[in-house]
Amino acid sequence: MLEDIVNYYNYFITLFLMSAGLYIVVARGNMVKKLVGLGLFQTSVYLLYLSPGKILGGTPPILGEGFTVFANPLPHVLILTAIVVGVATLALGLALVVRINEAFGTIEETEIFENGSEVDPPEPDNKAGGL
Amino acid sequence: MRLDVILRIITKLLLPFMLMFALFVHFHGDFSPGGGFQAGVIIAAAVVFHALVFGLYPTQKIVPMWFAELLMPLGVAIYTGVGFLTMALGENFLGYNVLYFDPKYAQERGVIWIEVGILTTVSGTMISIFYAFAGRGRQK
Amino acid sequence: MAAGPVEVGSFNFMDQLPALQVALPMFAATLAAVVRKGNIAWLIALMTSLSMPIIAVLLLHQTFEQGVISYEMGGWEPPIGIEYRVDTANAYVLVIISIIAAIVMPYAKRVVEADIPAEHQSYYYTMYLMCLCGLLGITITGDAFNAFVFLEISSLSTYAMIAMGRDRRALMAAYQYLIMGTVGATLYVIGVGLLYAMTGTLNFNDLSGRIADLGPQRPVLAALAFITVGLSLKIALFPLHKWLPNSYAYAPSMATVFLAATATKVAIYLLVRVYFTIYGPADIVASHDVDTLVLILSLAAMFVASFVACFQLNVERMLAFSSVAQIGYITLGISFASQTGLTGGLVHLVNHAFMKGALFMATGALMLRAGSVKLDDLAGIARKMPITMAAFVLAGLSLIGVPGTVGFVSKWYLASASFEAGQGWLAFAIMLSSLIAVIYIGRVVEVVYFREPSPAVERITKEVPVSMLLPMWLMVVACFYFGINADLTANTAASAADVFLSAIGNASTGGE
Amino acid sequence: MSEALINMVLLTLLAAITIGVVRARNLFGVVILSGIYSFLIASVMMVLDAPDVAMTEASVGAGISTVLMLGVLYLTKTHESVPNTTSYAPFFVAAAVFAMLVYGTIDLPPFGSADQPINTHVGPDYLARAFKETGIPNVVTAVLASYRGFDTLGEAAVVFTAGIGIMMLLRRRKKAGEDGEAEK
Repeated sequence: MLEDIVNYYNYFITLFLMSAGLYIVVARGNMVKKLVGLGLFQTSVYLLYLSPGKILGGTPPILGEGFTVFANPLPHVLILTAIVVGVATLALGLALVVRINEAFGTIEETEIFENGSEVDPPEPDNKAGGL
Repeated sequence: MRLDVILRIITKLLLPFMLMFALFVHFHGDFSPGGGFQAGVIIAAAVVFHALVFGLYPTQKIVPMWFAELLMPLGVAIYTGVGFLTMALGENFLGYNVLYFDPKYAQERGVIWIEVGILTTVSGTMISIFYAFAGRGRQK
Repeated sequence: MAAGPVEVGSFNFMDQLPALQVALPMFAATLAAVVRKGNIAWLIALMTSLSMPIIAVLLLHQTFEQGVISYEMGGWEPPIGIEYRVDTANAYVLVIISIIAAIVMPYAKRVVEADIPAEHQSYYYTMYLMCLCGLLGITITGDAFNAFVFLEISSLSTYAMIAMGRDRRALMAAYQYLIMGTVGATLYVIGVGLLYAMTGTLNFNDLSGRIADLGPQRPVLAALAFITVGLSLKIALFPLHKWLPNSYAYAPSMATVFLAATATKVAIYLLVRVYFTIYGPADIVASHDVDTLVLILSLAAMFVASFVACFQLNVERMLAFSSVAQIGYITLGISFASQTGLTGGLVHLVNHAFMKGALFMATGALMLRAGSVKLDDLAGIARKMPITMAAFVLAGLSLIGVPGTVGFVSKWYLASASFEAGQGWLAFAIMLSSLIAVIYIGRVVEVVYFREPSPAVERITKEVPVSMLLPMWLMVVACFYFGINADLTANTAASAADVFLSAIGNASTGGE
Repeated sequence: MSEALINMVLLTLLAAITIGVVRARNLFGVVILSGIYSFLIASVMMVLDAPDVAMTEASVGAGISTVLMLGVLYLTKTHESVPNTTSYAPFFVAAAVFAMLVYGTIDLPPFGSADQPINTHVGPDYLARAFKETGIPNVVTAVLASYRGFDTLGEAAVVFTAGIGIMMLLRRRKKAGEDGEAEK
């Protein structure tokens, strides 16, 4: 039992993070919060890839004298790419949020949809959000 | 922002070391963790740091917007350029082995150049993004 | 070529085609980003787009001559390195995308000038080229993770292109697409990650063999579920299509034309590749009723989305819902997993690209002259823009599936496949949903031809320029040419279907 | 065993932070928590013997992302409004995905073992070949830049695409001083 927990704890937490991230994305209407949730969702995937590559008692895959057991380098490479993709998406999303805030005066999805998306809305007022 | 002499001096002292660290991370990436991407981020961080202490416009005097924007395509162009070069020399796309008569050194040569490409694109993009967000202003 | 001392050889154009197909648009994009002049950027994009079909057709020809082409990126043999694997199936999709790109580019100049501020035009063409590069990259690659990277390249550029729409709702459309698209891509990566953890490889071909050895273990099945849902978000398969109507309706005209004709097709291709090439040998898709699920969703898409299309006030939104319905036809054909069905689905990929391309080009022209594509604002516009509206009507007939058009060819294959599968009622369903298309196309025709023009429409003085009419009519002519003489498209689609079906395991006969 | 223990402690902290992120309504707090989350996950990556990834995650996740999000909060607002209606649909979506994931991962090979497929098929080939063929002792760099160099080109292209997209969305050319050429 204890061994099972140790063996699958990584995956279990990964799954929890994934679901939590997805929950934020689906449930929350605030656009910045949604992007944070999306970040959580993407970040949890990194663990899914990295966990199987780890060998207990191993070292990072940098060859050198005296080491024989190395972690698998391929997941690291894939996740490096995934991190970059993640931050690129986040940055683009945030840029969109800034523009949406300027155009609609809010970053809450519900407030935008209450105005109705089929009716042509009035000119935007660029009120600065309160701190 | 008037009385922060210490901050300004320390920033000026720190910046060269930041840039040097970036170069270390870049060129030592073959032997230790790091590489073009991380170095690019550090360079961008140095510029952002400068902008935070001295203000956006003084920084843009040193690293102008158009320059940062130019770096973005330049890096990808360097990277694909290496690919086209190896292609022209008879290997497949990004097959570095033809860059030198000894494949081992040829590989290192190719890796260095594409890492330069990544560094260029990443630092250019990060600086541009920072400028774009910072230049937006709270009110229209 | 593995590692080892390599002699400096010479450049062989024919061998390097797969890499050029993707690397050229990427390099062109960097050039377009540097020049900062809209006209020059357009010229670069045009040249690149015109060269793409040449490469794609040469590749298709090569696959006919010598079978599968394996191109080793960086000279590393798969699965150590990334492999570009071109067979008739993906060469066929490459040809579709690049031909559409080549037709769209001449059209693009005028609409981009109207839609995009001058200082952003060069960057806009950069985004277009990156999108093209991403779509081609997904299609040509033989590596599951590489496909994800290029999926993100095409997605990010798509979000940026959509957000540049004149209407501020374009921003919201882009944001929602960004959220749903990223969730979709991440689900795909989760699926690939599970497969990777089970097999240790990312190469499609290698995966296929190793999954056949593993059989239907639970992580493999879960991976199938994640990849299906993730790619369905990208495909806009009903009911995951929520991002599509707004994105198409509010995006700049050029983006709408290009994306409607290509983007979802590539995601469909990737899904088919996963179903048949990766999961085919293990015969997991059919034995776990995934095909039945796809069939039900396709039917739902065909009816619900067509029905919703009838109530749209905005013509572009209407066509977008129609796209969701048409995607249903394609996935319906795929769900049969039979020679005829898959041919029908694949031939509808190209047919739908031509007719939707023509229709959206026509609405783009309306947008340029009338400034709106709301049905009420278009009353009587056929009197002012007869050539554009004629193209719209003819492409609309093709959408309905009138005999002699490409729409009919697709539906003929799909109906035959339903009879072959012993489910004749599906043929009836296909016909019924085509009748709904008559309603929504008919509504537009009624308004633009038979109503009195409004004062705003009266002010329109001339047709759109020839540079826009010519590509539009080229698409329309294609709709009819390949409708009457379907040999070229249907035979190629049939060979592509053969490629996919040849991977299916002989453990059972698969499908229904 | 101590490795596994540190790993588990860090992961538990990670889960706790995540609950905080889900519950917090103050966006400033959310952003700071997500920064902490990134640092924690970078630590987990260190334990998982992935220093390259940890370094990148720390600089990107805790650095760039946090700075950008704080910048956006400055430009917009810092508090999330509470919805009037509560819906259970999102919860079911998340629960369904969780169930599917549990189903999918429960048969995965156990953590840390050397004999699972990914440590026997392609991965060890890189470890065996990289230094011989490329002369680069950091195998991650060798794979990143050479064996899978094309993915990295794609990665650079993603950064480039996002950068150009953001420029298109946010840049104002007209403003004096923003553009070196336009000055004066």
